Amino acid sequence: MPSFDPWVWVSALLTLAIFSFLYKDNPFYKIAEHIFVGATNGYAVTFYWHNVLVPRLFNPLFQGHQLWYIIPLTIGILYFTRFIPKISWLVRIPIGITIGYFTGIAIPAGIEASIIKQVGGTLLTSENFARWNAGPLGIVWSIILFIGVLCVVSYFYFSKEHKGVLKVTSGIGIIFIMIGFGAAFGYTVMARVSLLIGRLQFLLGPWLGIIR
Amino acid sequence: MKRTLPLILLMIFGGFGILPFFIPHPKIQNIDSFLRNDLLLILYAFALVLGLGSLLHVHVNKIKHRGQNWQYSWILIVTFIVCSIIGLFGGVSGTGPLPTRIGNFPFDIQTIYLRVEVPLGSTMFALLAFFMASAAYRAFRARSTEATLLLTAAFFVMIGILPLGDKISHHLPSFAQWIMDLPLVAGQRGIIFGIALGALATELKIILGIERSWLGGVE
Amino acid sequence: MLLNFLLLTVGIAPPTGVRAYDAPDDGGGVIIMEWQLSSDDAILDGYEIYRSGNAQDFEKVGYVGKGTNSIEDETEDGKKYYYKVTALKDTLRAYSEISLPAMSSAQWINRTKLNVLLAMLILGSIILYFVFGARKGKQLFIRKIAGLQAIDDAVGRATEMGKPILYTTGLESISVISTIASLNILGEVAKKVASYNAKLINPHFDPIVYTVAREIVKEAYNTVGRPDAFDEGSVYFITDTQFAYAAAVDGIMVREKPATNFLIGYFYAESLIIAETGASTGAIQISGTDAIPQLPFLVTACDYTLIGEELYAASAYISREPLLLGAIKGEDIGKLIIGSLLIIGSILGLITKFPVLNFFK
Amino acid sequence: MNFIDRLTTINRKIIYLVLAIVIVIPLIFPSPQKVRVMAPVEKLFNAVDTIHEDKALIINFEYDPQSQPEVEPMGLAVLRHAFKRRIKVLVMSLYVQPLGLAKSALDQVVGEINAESKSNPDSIIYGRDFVFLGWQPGFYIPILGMGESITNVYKTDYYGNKTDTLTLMKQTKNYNNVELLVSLAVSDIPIYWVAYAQNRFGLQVGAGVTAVSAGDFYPYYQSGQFTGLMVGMKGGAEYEELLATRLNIHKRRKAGETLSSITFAHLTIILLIVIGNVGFFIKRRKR
Repeated sequence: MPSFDPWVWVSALLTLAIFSFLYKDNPFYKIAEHIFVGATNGYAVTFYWHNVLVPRLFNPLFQGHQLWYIIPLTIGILYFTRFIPKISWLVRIPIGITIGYFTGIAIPAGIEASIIKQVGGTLLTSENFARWNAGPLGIVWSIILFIGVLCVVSYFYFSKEHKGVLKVTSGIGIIFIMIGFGAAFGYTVMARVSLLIGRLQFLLGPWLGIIR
Repeated sequence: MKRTLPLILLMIFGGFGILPFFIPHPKIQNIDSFLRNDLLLILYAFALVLGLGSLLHVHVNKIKHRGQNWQYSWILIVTFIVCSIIGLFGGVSGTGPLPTRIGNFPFDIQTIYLRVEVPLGSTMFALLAFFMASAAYRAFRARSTEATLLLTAAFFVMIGILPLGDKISHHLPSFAQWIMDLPLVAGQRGIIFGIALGALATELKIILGIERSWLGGVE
Repeated sequence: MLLNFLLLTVGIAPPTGVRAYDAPDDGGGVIIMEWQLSSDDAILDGYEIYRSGNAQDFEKVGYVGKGTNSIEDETEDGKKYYYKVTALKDTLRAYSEISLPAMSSAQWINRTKLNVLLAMLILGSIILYFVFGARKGKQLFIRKIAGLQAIDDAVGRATEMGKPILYTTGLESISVISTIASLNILGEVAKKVASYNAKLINPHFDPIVYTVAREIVKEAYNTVGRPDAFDEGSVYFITDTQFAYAAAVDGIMVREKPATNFLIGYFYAESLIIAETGASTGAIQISGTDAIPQLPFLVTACDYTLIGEELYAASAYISREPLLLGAIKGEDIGKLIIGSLLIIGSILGLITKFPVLNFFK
Repeated sequence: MNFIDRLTTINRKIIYLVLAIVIVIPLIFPSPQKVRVMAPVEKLFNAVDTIHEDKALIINFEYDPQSQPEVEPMGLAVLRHAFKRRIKVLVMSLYVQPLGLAKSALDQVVGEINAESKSNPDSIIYGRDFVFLGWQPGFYIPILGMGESITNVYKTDYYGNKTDTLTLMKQTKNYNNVELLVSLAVSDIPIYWVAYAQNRFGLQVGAGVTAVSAGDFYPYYQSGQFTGLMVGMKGGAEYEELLATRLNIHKRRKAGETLSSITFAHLTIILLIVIGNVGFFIKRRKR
């Protein structure tokens, strides 16, 4: 029993407009795509205003009379000097502050999460053997992982020609990389297919009423 | 002055970013939370508004100069204006001054999100399943030993993670899980080390003012 | 019944070994209280924690279930606190002795993060040593990336067949590393195209990247000494929306039938659409990206793929640009350090009882 | 046009049609699939199941319309689990786009439970059992800020109420009062929770991700940085299975229903790769 809710029909028609790209790039697809960008940004503006600019800046400044909020306000306004040629260099002040702070917090965090903890997870220790909870087999898996990581790192070593030992280790390394890519490939296929199933469930279900 | 002041600010705030990781003392932590929750939060909000400005700027120019597909830019701008008005004046959950329903036909921002944005966004990516299928037939070849290894591992994972794999043999799902737990982790971890070191190099070059491309980022 | 009778007469054993100390490596305001479980722990309801400023009048500040032997108490810095713990069973209580006084305080250095500080200083100084060295003109060796040979052969093949070469720099802006690397390689390809008098097609997604690419290709024709042969139409901007760009590039592949396609830069899901059409036209395809999710598809659809860092190394090899060269050499030493840490750490971890993992927690 | 030529030049539109049919048929004639639960999902389920009643669970909704079909079943499953165990839940997003989907998932699950509940204690009350914090910009600002004070980052919640007036927020000051954070994301955002929140405040992090980024997550799961991982539709189906077997929650299994379609789609794509390669190798030997 097809639905009579106008919104369901709007959603269904927009879905079909996007699917029409499969046949060829056409005006319906272009209209739907531009509606998407417009709606996305219109939705975002709502939250910039209601969640941040009003409660975090205008209220404390104008109602709460906390005058020092003038500082973040003025630095923030400097962003817009970008459109005024004569003083457009001022935009570098807010950019410099934000890039500086976020680069600063990234350095120690990246080292700990992506180097130290990853080394810790690869070391041959009894704790890591037990992590596989496969009993004595855990030792074998840990050793294979250990060798695999070393070989993959050697593949991305650029200061020496891939000859002799380095040729062997990078040869093993590329095998691990390719098996890893294969696994990622398999999961990505599942991901793409799941998204299509989700849309067909909508068209068959809420729109046409063929399935529950 | 035009270059040194921003670079000095960058280095100072870079330091403010690194220190709280190592120094738990409240004197540093309080400065850090002030910077984050008051100064940077508002700067971020302005940057978001600026991003919006440049998007509209591009499309307005497209219309003015009759750029390619300029007619569709009108649709983008009109949709943006309508949605912003509904959102700004209708309120986050349709409780603002602007009425957001006619009879029992709601058009508050959440309904527009669920009925317009969600179908468009998810269908855009659902297309990829079709392109995946045709690429599988026309492009994915076992053209080299690496590609053959890749497709074989993909085959075992694609079957292993499904209930079908479990039916074929109980070892298949655990073999697929083993591929994820071991060779994938070894391959990815090696790549992660490279990316982490590369990121560290880039971040150090930025913070110490060696890499200055962001300064030139002004049209 | 018998159990309760016994309890009433004999009573329950109190917790022992009460110890209170300032929580380490924190911003202050926390005292940690520890004790040995009462020997009757199994039948207890739990433990009550009492605190006092002068070891006389105590007030209850906490309660934990049985089997727990520590608690974190929020306190004022600089004030002395005495603690005691009681084992609790219905109305029966057994008090422990009073702990020595403790005072919470803030620390200026978090010792659990010293390993991160050490790593940051070592890796940082190595990378900077090579970057500054490279800027002072120090000769740094990088091996020729196998992919570069594949690029030369592919350009040669296209010129033999008199067919055009398609080059796309991906979907990211000028500030992204892989876009800059792609532009470096574009310069190299453009030099070969200019010298062999082949035809280059270079469609763009980002207007700023387009302007930079046009200068690079024009410059390539100058360096080869044929400034007049530069064709304005070979480098152009198409669109800045993802799928429209993919559809447009597919159209060029089918119409112009390029013999070689270069897909080098940062890509998203549309790389699949472009690589598929390229493969179906029978062109030789060379890709290079650090967009990990796209690599599996590009490896199977293209004849050669530069994987992640190989792209950075190829662009450094070509451009000899000090900042790039110095960074890659510094990162190589970083990889040596990580490799040796893994080997030495594992040996220590296996042979001795040295708690190696604590350094990597 | 002998068989080989026809084999190697199937029109693209036909392939699209075949894929669509292969997916639609199992949707119209569903056949329930037995789901085998693997370790990463079970670990996440146990982590959520063992949350003490004085601690809260933060669910970070970070999937957007593009990945809604794949990750939403996980969100619904974790919400049903938490509310069934009376675990206190805080919901937030680091970007604006996921907010609408977080709200619709919350409305659905809370509506389901309150429709069946008779008395006040066993229904889900806003402000007591869960709070929808909404969104604040700056990405790292909420991730780090919630380590010191959640109400300082989210001064107002999604609906505009002042957060420090809500009872649940009075007892949930920062990560010390949070036992687990589950990040349901489309990209590698959960890794930022590990790199910034876990490293600095010791927060326990679990993740539910699209299958596209599965490769990025297993190294962080294997090293113990993630206490559990759901990947793609299969991960959602496994969690739904645990909800049914462990807590006999029998709601519509959105993820489980798609498994037979996914199976046929995978078989089709494998077949297409095989056919493509057979044609490719025969042609190459001829040349």
